[in-house]
Amino acid sequence: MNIMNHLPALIIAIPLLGAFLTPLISKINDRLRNIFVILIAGLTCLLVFLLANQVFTEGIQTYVFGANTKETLNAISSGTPLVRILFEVDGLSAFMAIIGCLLPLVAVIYSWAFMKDHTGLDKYYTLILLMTAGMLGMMLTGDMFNFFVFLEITSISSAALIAFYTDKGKAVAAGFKYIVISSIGALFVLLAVALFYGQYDALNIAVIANSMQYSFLDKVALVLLIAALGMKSGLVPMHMWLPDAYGRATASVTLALIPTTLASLYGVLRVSFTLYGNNLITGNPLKQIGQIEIHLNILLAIFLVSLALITIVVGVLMALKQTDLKRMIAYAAIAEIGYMLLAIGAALSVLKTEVGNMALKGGMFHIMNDALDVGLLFLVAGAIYYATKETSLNKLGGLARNMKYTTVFFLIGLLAVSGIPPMNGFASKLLIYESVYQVNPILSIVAILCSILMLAVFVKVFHSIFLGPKQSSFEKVKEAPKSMLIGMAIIAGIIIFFGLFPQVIVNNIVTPAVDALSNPGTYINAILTGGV
Amino acid sequence: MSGMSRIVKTMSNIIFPFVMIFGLYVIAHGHLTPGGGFQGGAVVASACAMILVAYGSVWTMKKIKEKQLSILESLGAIGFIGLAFLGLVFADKIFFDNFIMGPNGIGIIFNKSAEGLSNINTAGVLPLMNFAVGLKVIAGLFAIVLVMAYATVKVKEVE
Amino acid sequence: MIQWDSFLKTFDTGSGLWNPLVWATVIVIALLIVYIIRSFGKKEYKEGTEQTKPFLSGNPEGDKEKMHVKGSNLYWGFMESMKWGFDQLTKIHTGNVSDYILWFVVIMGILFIFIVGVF
Amino acid sequence: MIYNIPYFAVIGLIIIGLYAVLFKRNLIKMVIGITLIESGVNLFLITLGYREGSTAPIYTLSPGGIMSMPVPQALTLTSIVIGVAVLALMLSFIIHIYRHYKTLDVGKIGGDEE
Repeated sequence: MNIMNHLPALIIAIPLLGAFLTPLISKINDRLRNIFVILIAGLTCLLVFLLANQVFTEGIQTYVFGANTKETLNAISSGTPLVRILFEVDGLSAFMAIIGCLLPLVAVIYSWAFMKDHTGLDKYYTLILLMTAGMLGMMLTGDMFNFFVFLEITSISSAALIAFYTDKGKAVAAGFKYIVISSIGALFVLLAVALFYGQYDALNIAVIANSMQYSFLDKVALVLLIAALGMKSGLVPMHMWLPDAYGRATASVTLALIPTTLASLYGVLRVSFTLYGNNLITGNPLKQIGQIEIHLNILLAIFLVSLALITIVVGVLMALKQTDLKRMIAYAAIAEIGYMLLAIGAALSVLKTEVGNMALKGGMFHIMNDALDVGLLFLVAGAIYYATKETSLNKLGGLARNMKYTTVFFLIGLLAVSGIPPMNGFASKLLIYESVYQVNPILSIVAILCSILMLAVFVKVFHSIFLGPKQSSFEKVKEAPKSMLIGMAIIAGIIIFFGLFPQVIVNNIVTPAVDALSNPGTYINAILTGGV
Repeated sequence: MSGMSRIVKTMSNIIFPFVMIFGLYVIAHGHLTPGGGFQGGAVVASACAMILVAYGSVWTMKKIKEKQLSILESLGAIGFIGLAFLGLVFADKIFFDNFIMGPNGIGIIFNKSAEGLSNINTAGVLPLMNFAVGLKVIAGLFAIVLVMAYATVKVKEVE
Repeated sequence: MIQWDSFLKTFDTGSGLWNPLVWATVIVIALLIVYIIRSFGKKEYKEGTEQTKPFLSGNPEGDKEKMHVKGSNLYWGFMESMKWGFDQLTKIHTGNVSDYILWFVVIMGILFIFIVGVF
Repeated sequence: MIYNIPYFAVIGLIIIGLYAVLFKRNLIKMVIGITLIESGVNLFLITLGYREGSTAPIYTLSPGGIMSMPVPQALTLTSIVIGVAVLALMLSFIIHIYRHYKTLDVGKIGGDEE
């Protein structure tokens, strides 16, 4: 058995096996369980890195469950309607999977000290590993129905994790809201999948994309998919679940929730760029007004860019208003999602040009940077909560005197999230501003203004929490424990590394993802002619 | 929830084994007839739920703990994933492979190829996976019902 | 694999370029200059004397805790002048799940008219 | 026309479900609404699974002819299993919510203010 041939399956299987073994190991010893969970998460990370390396050097990887991959691909290319669970990993999936494995690893390291005093930790770790498996599955799968299943696995486990503090009514209410919106969203995704199956007798993304007719039912399916996945990725005005969920979950859970939101964003990208990729610009124009031909990509671009602008503005303004630290960071996270969609929407309107590629690079790079920056800020918020049992900005103050390392980490996160050089946030935002400016200057101006507001938001937080005279109520506050500091240090290190060497990251990790987005043909051909 | 009247208890005592056997039948014949691990498991779990309703959750909680059920549930899941992993080791070396059947299969007792089509042992790894899923569903569903019934008792006591 | 010399390359943004390493060096040099200027400061500064106390036009200094500007006091003027907008925004965020789903249905309706109806 | 009746039922179920989620204030009724949407989608999947003149692929000794492919049934089953998990989770949340807030009114739980 050569392990390199089975990477896509093992990435899902190992966290799943770990998740079900955790309750049993928990019976033996708590310490052993913590080590075991960290090992499982680390192993998953290692496998994802190996797979990503394979994808970036050798191209698209496919894996069929329970049957010979080559025979199955031959059967598909000869037109046999085959229904098998099929994983297809291209540059985009590998890029997202790197985010999706890294943050849960940090989350479990961070949880060691952070969750030490809680009961029911066996279930907590089981759910975190299940969530990891679910979101990695969403990112790697090549099958629409399978995508729905993993979406539901992720939603259920994350809803249970959000409501982990069952002694607090707010947390349970946030969990309930999250499960309601995710189950309704997922049901509409399932409806779209059923529409595809009824028309094309296929569930495979590549096969559906190849035979896409853009009929009436396909339009309905597009509407359902974009709306449902857009809601799950936190687009304004469907974002309101996000501050509830992010703000009321524990910090380690919030860190692991960020990639699940991004996995839904991945769904939006996969649907609009690959599933409908053949209709974006090459297909027949939908309507002709005078000389101008209107294609699907213009429609999607208008929709995404207008929602992205609203998202940025509302996110930043609401963040400015909040008095609760975690809710504030959650609104900032919404604004960051707006930046990604702004770049991606602008790229859709000028697809396959130099500017479009640059905008896509900026958007994709920003996905990774946002996950890291916002994640670091949430971890710092968790550390502050751990030390003071307080998240309200009106009560905190003068903590820099007691929590030196935490202050430094917060400063790094602050600079990164508001796009100050030389942090990673600046690199991706620079790409976004420059490319979006060439599409439409107004978009870029709004983006820059909101970025300044974002800096103002976090300067306010920094001032009110860390600066100022020593408060008598926080006299005995101690620095966060080691495992939490290690968790924060890992992310801060990656942020600084990305900030200092952005070109390396863009060339080696982001560019394959952008290539995968702008050439849907390679994804389709890997399945349809893959066996030959 | 306290127990119900003697009539209900007696009737559920009589019906319980039949429902149980029907559920186990559905699990065991999952690869031959409509049904399978989940459906059979749901039938068995509903038999357990019937006992729960008849005797009350406090009594049932004394007989079987939710922790034991969750261990059973993990065992079922591990069995399922473990069978999938065994596919990597034997025969064609593919994850989720039916490693008992087929030309390269290791052919133990479950591989008696189709003499009389409706024998249980004709589908290799499928019945085994059905057993694992069945175990998980029985334990999982019963645990859900049990814990919920028990939780509502507590709510009433608080008031 | 990644080449080592690619780490030193300048970040290319299509129509411009940016080198974070140069920036980092500039920041470090600027910090050094600040430190040097700071070391020129007056040496006769003593802690715990009248010199360290803030001068508030002769008024007595208040309690330290009450002097700290808390989170919601910052940008008070901005928030007050933009009150109409913030009020509208706050009104939308009801915290009610039904409203969340209502927005979802509304957006789905707009998209439906946009994609299926018009084009 | 007669073949279209299941599709009307699907649309009706989804709309009734959405109505319950949007306009009912009781949490339990909202959960019922979600279950109704789910049944609608499941019914749609099942309806897709039958092609005219085919037999169900469950007989050991089939009469021959066309057999309909059992994929939609498998999909529906998976969706039902997921639905059970979601339903159980939502109901247990409701139990907890009732313990804390002593109400099932959706407008009175988890507002924006701390």
